[in-house]
Amino acid sequence: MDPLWQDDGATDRGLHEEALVVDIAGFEGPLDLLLHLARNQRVDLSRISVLALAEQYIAFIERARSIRLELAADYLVMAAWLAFLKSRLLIPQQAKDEGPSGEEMASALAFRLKRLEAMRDAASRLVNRNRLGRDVFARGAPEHIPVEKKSAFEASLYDLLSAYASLRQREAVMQVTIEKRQVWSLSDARLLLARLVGDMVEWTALDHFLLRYMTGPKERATAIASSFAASLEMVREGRLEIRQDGAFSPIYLRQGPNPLTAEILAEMEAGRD
Amino acid sequence: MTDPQNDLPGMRPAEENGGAEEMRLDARAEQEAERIAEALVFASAQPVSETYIAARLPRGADVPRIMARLKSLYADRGVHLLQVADHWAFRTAADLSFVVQTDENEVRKLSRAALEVLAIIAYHQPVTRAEIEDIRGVQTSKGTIDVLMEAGWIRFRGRRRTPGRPVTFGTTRDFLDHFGLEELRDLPGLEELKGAGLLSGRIPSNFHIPMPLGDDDLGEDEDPITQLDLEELGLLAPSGGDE
Amino acid sequence: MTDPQNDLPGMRPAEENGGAEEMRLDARAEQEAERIAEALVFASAQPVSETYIAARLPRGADVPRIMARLKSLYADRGVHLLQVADHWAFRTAADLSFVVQTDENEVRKLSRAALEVLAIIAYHQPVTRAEIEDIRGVQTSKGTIDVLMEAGWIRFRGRRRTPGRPVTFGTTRDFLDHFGLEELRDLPGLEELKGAGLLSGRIPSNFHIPMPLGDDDLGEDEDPITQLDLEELGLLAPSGGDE
Repeated sequence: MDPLWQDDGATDRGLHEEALVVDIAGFEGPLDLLLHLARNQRVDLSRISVLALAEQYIAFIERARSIRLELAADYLVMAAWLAFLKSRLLIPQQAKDEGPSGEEMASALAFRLKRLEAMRDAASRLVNRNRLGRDVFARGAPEHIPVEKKSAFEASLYDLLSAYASLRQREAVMQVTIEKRQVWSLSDARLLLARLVGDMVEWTALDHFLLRYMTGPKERATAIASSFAASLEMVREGRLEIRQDGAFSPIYLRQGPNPLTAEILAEMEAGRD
Repeated sequence: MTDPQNDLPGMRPAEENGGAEEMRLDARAEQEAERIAEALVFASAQPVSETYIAARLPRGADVPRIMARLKSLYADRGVHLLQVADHWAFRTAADLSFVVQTDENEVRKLSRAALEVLAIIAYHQPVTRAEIEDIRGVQTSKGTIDVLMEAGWIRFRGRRRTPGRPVTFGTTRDFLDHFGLEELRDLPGLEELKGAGLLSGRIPSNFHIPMPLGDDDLGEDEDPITQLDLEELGLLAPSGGDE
Repeated sequence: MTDPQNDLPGMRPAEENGGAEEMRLDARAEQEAERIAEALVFASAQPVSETYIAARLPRGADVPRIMARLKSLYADRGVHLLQVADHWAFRTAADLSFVVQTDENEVRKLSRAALEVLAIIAYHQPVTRAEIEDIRGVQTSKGTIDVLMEAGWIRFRGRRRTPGRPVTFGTTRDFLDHFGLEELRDLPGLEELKGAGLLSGRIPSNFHIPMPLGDDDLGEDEDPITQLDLEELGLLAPSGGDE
């Protein structure tokens, strides 16, 4: 059978049961890492312990942080979300807090893992089919090319658009580029978070988890300041609502009247880096 | 260009035999039509469309029927006639790959990411980039999309009628041809995936996982906690009666 | 590579039936050998030698006999198996060459320059040649414009009411058809280009992508182009008759 991945995936991907080597280089993002951890539970994905999974993931991230490994924001946001999920699963829900139940969040996660795994399987079945040029061959000495007489010239929409985009991009790069910020902005985090969680329809106390995973102790003060500003901005846009019951009590967030759609999200992300 | 109808013997329309009934080809003409279709498809390395074939056959030729006949004629041969969407192509029989393969023919190796994106586009099309990223949980690099575009396997399909009108991706006929699929419905496991709700953005209503951690799912290095343990730890009052 | 002989059923050498006589294939094995020869000739870019075929057939296969049989099998078909010296190749039956050899106009790939100019015209229309050059930063050769005109994708739209009254370019209906667009508004804008990964995020805030002006709308400073203009520009021969 043809090796499925060019980089020969699983074997050199850092994680083995015994030695939980902290190396995220081989992983395609947090979901991939989670899926790998879930597979180590050696059970059908619909029977995994989401709680155990969350703990393993968090432990993994903590370890990476302790040896000061640079982790991409995606991994940290996932850690924050899983920590939140864990608290939801362990602490009985309070009546006033109507956020999604731990069970709902867990099954959302399990669904995403299962869906990703299904696509992986589909990809491997696809790539192992009889492929043209490998298993099955076309006429080696074609005598003619059938031309539907639409045009004597060929170009796809993709050719056209990429030609235009790279032309304009060339023109644009002469301008200044903005220096990368030192601190996670909350809007960054919120975007990534929204992508992970989907819509937060109900009041959700997330800041606590976000701050814990998104920042180191040195940056915390600036992170709080900039993230507060960012969240106010989002409230003003109607993307978000904020609630706090008293000084120093948790800050609750939920979707505003003008929520982020997946598409707006994609645009904002595209503009982010 | 000359009208093929006049160049081929036996292809007189049925009217000539009296009657204004629909034209049909007689047996000999049908045989000629078959030869033409065969030659057209055989001559080309790319799949040839039914419209292209039809335009070169005498009027009244039943292209689907002719192609079906040709297909069965070649079913046991070393070369097969395959359908790709509404196109046709001759390809060597898959069971002979070991003899036909040479060292020269190399198939493009796809990166893990590219393969995953390709599968997502194939199974979920039309699909936007945001949706692909939602499924994979990571951003898709421009390079990945480029590789698939350059291979000619994916294309822009259109634009979603939602705010922002995002561009949607889909697969091409070359994709079908490359992976030996007659149509998208032949994608392996498509029906099961659909049935399991795994091709949707939402959690299917029948999707359940046992939550929270079931009592029996203990780690290997873990013993079940007992009533006695709890009492011992002072977490429960010693059970004396019925509460 | 494994020896094909062991992979194919029915290819036991004749010795097994006793006797030290020359190996021969049984009927089924012969049929397999025929399929292999067929596939080999089909997939090869050059005519294939009998030695090449023999090397890939089970020992004992009588190549000349197999090829002769294949040849007669194809004798009435739309494709013939031909022998040239001791090489074999498939060719369209001579009496059908007219179907295959019609419109030999090759499809040409549009050059990078032409693609860029076409894209600028599409997005920035109505646009003059000077403006195109300003965006691309290089002169546009007449050939490039000609190619796009010939493809039928661009047209003269009007004339700018500025000194010299330069001609403005726009795209045609054929352009929309070819690229699968319903209307010019379907051209992806800034956000969609970013969303599709074609523009990276690192672009200045004053960067914008114009919304092309629809077909029938003339720019404010634009006059429609007339027959007279075209003649004056030497683009049309002076009209004498109805033509």
